[in-house]
Amino acid sequence: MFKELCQKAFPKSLWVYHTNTGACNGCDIEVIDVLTPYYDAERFGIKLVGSPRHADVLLVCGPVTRQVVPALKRLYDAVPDPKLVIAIGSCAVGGGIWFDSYNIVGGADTILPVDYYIPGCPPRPEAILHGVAMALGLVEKQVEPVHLKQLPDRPESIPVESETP
Amino acid sequence: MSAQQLGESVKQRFGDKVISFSVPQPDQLYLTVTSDSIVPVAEYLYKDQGCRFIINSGTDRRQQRGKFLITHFFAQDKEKFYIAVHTEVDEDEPQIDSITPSVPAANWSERETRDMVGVVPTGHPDPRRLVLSDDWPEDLFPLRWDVEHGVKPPSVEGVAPERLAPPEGASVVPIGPYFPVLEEPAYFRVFVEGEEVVGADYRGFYSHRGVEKLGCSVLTYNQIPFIAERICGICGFVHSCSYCQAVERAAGIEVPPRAEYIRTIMLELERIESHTLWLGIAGHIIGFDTVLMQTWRMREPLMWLCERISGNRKTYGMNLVGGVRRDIKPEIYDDIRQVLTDIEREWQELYDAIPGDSTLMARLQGTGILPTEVARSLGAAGPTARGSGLAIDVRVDHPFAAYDRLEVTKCVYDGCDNLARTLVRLDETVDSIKIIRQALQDMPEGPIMAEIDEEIPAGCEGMSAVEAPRGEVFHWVLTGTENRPERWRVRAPTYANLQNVPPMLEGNALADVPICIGSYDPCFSCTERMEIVDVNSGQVRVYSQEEILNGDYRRQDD
Amino acid sequence: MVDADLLIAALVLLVAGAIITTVIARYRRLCGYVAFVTALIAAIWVTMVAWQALTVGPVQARVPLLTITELGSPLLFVVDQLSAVFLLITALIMVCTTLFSMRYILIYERYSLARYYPLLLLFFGSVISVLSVHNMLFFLHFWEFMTLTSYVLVVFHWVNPDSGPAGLRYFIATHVAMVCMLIATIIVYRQVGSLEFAAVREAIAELTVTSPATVHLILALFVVGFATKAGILPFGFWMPDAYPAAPTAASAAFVGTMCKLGVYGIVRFFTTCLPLSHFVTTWGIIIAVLGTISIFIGTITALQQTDSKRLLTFHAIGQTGYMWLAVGLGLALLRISPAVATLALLAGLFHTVNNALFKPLLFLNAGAALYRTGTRDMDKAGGLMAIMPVTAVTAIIASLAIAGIPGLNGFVSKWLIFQSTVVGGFELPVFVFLGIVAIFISAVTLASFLKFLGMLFVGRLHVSPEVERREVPLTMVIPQVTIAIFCVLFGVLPILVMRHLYTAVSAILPSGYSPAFASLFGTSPLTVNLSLSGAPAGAWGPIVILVAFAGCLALAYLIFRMGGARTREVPMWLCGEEHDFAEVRYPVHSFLLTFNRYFAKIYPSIPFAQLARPTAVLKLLDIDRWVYDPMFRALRWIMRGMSASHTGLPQFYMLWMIVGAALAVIVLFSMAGGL
Amino acid sequence: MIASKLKEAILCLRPGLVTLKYPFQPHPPEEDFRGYPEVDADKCIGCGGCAAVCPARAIMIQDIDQNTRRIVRLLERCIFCGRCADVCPEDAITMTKQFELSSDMGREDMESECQVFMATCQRCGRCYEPATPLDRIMQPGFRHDEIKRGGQDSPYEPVKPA
Amino acid sequence: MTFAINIGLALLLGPLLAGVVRKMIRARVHSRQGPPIVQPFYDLFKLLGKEDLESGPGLVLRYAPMVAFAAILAAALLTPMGLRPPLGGYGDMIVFTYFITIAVVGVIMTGLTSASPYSMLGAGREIMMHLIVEPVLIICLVTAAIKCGSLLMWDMAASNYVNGPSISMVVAAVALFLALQAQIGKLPFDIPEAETEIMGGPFIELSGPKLALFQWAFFARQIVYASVLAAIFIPWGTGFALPWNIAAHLLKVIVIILLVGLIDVVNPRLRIDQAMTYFFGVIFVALVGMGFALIGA
Repeated sequence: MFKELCQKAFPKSLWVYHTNTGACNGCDIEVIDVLTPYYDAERFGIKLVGSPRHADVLLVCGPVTRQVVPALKRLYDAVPDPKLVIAIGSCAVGGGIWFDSYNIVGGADTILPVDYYIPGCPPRPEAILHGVAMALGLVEKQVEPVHLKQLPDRPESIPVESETP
Repeated sequence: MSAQQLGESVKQRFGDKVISFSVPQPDQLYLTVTSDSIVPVAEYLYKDQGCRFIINSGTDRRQQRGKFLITHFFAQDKEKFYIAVHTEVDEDEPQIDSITPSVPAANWSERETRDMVGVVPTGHPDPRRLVLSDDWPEDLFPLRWDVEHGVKPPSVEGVAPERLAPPEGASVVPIGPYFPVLEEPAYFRVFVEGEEVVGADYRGFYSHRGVEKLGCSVLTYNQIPFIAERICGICGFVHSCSYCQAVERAAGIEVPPRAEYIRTIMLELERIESHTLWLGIAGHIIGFDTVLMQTWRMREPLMWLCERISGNRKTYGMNLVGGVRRDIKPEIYDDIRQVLTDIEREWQELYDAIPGDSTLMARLQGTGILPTEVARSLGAAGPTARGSGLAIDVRVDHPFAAYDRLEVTKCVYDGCDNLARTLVRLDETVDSIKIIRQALQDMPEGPIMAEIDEEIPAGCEGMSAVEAPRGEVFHWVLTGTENRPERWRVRAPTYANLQNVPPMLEGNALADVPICIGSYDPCFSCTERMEIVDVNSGQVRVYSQEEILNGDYRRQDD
Repeated sequence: MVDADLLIAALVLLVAGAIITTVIARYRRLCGYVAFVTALIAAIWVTMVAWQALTVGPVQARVPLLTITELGSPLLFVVDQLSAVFLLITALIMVCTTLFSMRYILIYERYSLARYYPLLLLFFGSVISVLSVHNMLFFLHFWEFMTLTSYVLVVFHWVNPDSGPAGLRYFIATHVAMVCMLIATIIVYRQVGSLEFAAVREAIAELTVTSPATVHLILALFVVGFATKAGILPFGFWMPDAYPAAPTAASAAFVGTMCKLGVYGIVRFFTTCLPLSHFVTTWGIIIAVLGTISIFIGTITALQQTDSKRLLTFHAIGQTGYMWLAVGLGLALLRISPAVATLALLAGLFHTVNNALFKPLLFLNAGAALYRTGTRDMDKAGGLMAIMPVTAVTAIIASLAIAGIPGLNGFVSKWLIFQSTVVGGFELPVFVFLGIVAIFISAVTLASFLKFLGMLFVGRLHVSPEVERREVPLTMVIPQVTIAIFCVLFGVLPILVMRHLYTAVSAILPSGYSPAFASLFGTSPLTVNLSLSGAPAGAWGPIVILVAFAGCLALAYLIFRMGGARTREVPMWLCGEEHDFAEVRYPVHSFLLTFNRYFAKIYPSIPFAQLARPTAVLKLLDIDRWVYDPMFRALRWIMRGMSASHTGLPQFYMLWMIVGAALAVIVLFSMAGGL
Repeated sequence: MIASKLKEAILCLRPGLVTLKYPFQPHPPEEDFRGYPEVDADKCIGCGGCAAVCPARAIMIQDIDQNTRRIVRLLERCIFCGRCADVCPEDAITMTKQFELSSDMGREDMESECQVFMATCQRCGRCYEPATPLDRIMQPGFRHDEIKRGGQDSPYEPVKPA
Repeated sequence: MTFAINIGLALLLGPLLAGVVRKMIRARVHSRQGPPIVQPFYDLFKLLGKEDLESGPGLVLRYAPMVAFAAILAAALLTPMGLRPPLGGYGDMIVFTYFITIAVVGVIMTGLTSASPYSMLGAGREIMMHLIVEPVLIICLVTAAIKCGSLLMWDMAASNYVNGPSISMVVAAVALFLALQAQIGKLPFDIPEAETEIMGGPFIELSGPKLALFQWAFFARQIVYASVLAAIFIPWGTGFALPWNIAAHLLKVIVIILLVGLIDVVNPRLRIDQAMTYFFGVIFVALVGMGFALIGA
């Protein structure tokens, strides 16, 4: 019974360790912005912690550069289970504008198992809150793959059935 | 003496060692000297003429001329011009005399040039690798034209980086790469005895993303402003603005005055954003979260305002070569004024509260002392320099955009400590509000984008500096074919400021280290945009304070 | 029924053991067994005598061993309750240190054991003798004998460059003190012509009327003498050098017995040899203040040490200060408040007993660490819990005991001391301030021992690769565990110990002086309900509180297990980069450096060491060279010769004793002759 | 000191509670916000101008056959600069105000594809007149077959989830 | 029943009040909405269910959190919380202070065992803070003891209630309040933990249930310290009839904790040397109070 209680408490208290893997600071600043009065993520029990040992969530901003890869792996290992990894910003989602640079490994998911993706450059604080709320099950996902097709005989587009994950 | 006079004086002094000099615009002096005379010329400029070293750059011109082009950039602040000293070295013998022994500020950039294009600075006091990652191959120089931009060498396990050992009796406290108050990865090895810092060592370049390579190999002139903007997420506009100005200078494009005013307004808005942000972070660093919350609450309407003007809260995407993409619509003027008035009122209250707050003063006053002479020799920039009594401000010294038509005050304090740097930023914010008000009032009507009919010719060069919230941002563009620059060199202010950190940390309490580092408002992503990490050598490079300072500076009181 | 003859038998046995161990010194292991068995048997006999004295009443030898008629001084062994308490401690320490020595001393491969075991046994013999004579002359004789034997033990490790100067400093300091006591004795003897304690009392009683200044002089000389031995600052300056220099087992023996004799001497002298007068009050306050100075300086300085044994030695100074504070308080209030005086003396004695348990234990712990790692520098070794769990656990017990953590013995005595300072403060407010210093320093002690534990025992293993990764041998573990058990036992059942100590205290005070035990400490067998003047003043019920604490622990455990968390081993988090542990290990001197800076100069470097500076007087003042060195060389030469021939060394010291005695006798004679 | 602290506290209390109710109440962005770039497939003529100017090279072109041109957009790289919308000659791309793009699927959700029927206008680079001459020169690097999902060929092993 | 009251107050009121401070004080000064009041409980329960990472030798590290937790509870059992403390007859103020010390020892041992440079720094700072703050508590309690002639905490509370306020007690109360901030680890004196300097100091290596125990112990510690201040130095309400004395005590505790929360939120963290200088001053104030008590004022 107590075990269930402890599990239930998990989404109500997400302690966040914020990681920059080579980002430009834009996302980092918006992540901090989410904690400030107008957005106040602490409403959802979210707070920033200083040691990965205390963290439940790893927020990854930025494209993963070669130099941070070992540190990032160690960091992931230092977070106790259960843990979430959220990639914030286009860079962390898919490498962003840097995806093919020589020193970039790619998005966060090339190194870590990422649970949630929040694209944007940088994502608005609301977008980050939306992603977090989605992780908490408060809101629905709003994106899906789009497949449009013009047909030679029928110029109006019809959506192709979307691929199911 | 003016740029022309200086050029002549150099020519006279060094005779045929000076191959040529030109002054395309009164604020730009290009010198070409032989490779054996680079050190005396640099010494003459730095020591005799009082010029400030900015950065150097290496360009692979083997395709065009069979040589590497090394360029040292200096600024003559009193006479308001920039100097580029070109030197060519043979491709068979990629070596150049190091100027670091005479110009300490050149330390990092010379090593960076070695890492990136493989031109070795001979006689460099600390010839270790600077930028590339630990497992990057030693003989692969990313900025050479024949190296593909997307080359990804295999990873190497177990590369043991070479690090500076702590002094006897001290232990190492690693600050970073992941440290809560460093928003970005950077690795300071702080040597402590008890709580006192007795030395420091820095390994950075975790955020090196290879911007310059992308700019020179994949992107076109008008794609680069967007990537330049993403050099730094806080002061991105500064970079795109500086880049565009450099290209405009190189191509001789006249930017419409309205676009200049818009750039000015955005730069100043960005400065306010950045300084409020910094104040909040500084408060957070010393555990004063209320400061963080309240300053960021003040800042938020400004972010909304920027979103309204530019379509995004940050990385506005406004700049293109030749002007700006979006106009500031007259109906927003009043909103801007309103937001500024609100910020000014609250900022003034904050300003009044700080001197009475003894606990806050206790943390800021007398900590993180950076003496004026160190700041000068290591080329500090921006509020860091101005907090140490160096009156340099690009907006006044080398006016750009619309600043020559606006009233700008240099905010200089000579306290040299964290408090001085704080006060500089507080003052500048107030000043920025005044500048924006004035700019809004004076803003002329007209187009916002220059008409560009011809392609940009290859082989032209342009220098441009912009005063970022953290100091002087410097861009140099050498135009090329295929609608992209042949070389685009960026210097961010933190690049210079960061070299000042280890000497400043010494003697402070460990508890003050975060706020000391924070007081520079370091932006590692700016600094590390183009440094590359050498993956194959199996070695990490670090620099000690002595190495950085070339052994000629010690704290007086020890 | 046993009597003091058994005590004499024990002494004889010890001397015999000394001779045998000298003879068989070449058989290093056998030598240890012999010493241990001798010590064990002697300890059992001493314990029997002491126990009887404590429970039944004073035990006296039937006939004096020796009588010097001219001085009217029979060598009569008497064990009263006070002596018994100290004898019991001595017996325990004797067994534990000899057992510990068996393996420990083998690390000194190149040193002859003829300079170790015989002297150790003789040292214990002299301690026992000092504790059981009631005659000033023999008291001083045995005192001197103890000094000499311990001196040789201090310089045992003579190759060590610190050893010689440390020994010299010890030798000179204690002999200056000896001279002081001798002078005082002479003055007393001139007054009454006898050196029995009772006679001394009469002499001083006379002097209080005729010449108060002389009384002050006598008291001052004795206090200096005892303070020097006990290590009370500023007279105990030799201690921080001498104790670490000796083999650790010997250091443990010193700190468990010799150091405590300073307290014994004070209590004995001021209660038995001194009439109740305002002198006692004055000197009580002086003693308490001296004690507090030692507490403060000793412990604060301990906090700055990086050498484990040196750290412990400074704590020995500090802890002795506690005893002096309590004893001084008790003496100061003797004329004012019998209840508080009894309480304070009892507290002082209890702390002495406790200290004689955990302090030697700490030395043994440090010795075990030294045995295993070969270094006393806490920067070079650490995290030994991983390889020496038993030692580490006993070290934790001892450290927490000395820091006064409830449930262990140190707490009870510190609690009593603190109670008595507060209650005594109602009479003499200065004691409240001394008490505040004491309790503050109690926290400093804790800090210091957390550093000791944190650096040496708990934490990550940090030793040089050649160190053997296992627990120390059983003969070294057993003594540590034994003493640790006593520490816990005395902590949990303080009231039982206190009953016996009460007997000792009330016996040395005038009969009917002390209030009844029950009126002081309540009637409960488990709880100390301290009540003075009727109202409850304080309470400590270890059993009840510890049961409650255990309950809380159980609750904590339940909560801990509640979520069913799994465990996983991970490397240390160092912000992402990899580091060598040796590089990021926090050095000992850095620990608490900010605090230590405030008190950096509190323990002045001793001018003694700086004497040899000016070249002109260098040779003259270089006592090392022209006094000590030749003497030491001669000594060494003799020792070598003797150990080579397997004989003679104890006798040599017997000779010293006889010469000393003769000297004293001559002096006294000449004085008796009306010089 | 106490006075200044009290003053600070009062200063801080003055603005009152400013927290927005988002995500329980919408908080739409400002008028010209550059959010999700929406493509009107009907208007698209497949000229590829968007792909040519995209700084992030997130838009890629692939000619499947003579008649069909496939335009793939990878939102995972998009930096929302709006250059594609600027240069689109048919205004087929609009920057919407949609910013709630979070996903738990990553790339799968981030892809959008548009197949354009090119019957009348194959190789249509000619139809497209870029905004400035600077954009005129065609670059390598926006062709699907050149970039693909470039950048994902990491030399490092990813961490496996427990 | 008093057992249940004391333990219950410490275990439940502690986190609850922390939640109230976070929402009503901290968030309000930050102009934001703040977390739910029961957020500390969410945090604790979540931590209890998380993985327990071990980075050093196990024995001490495993039990130190439990010992600290139990020690605070034991101290709570010795503290008067409106009623005679359940174990008041078995331990006096010295026992109380030593149990508080055991909790500190638990923290320090954790730091020392973790052996990371940050935790060692944190442990060192914790010790130094303890060294410099503990005397204030002791001197203040001794002042009360001198006033009432007994070291039992309930006697002090009762006697101060009967005798009414005096100069010495007021000075002592002020000194204790000045030290309270440090005793319960709030800004400007959260130096040992210093999240932004040494990342939680002694707790940097702890995760899951160990961290939960420490956090819970600290929440309880707030109540214990506030109760000492409220019961002994502000004895108003102690003599009321049964439900009312507890209510009065609760009211005092809540006011104290809220005040502490307010100070917490308008101060930056001081450096350890600055804190020590400050506390030398506070000790002096406390000694003045004791001086008054000794001369009977």
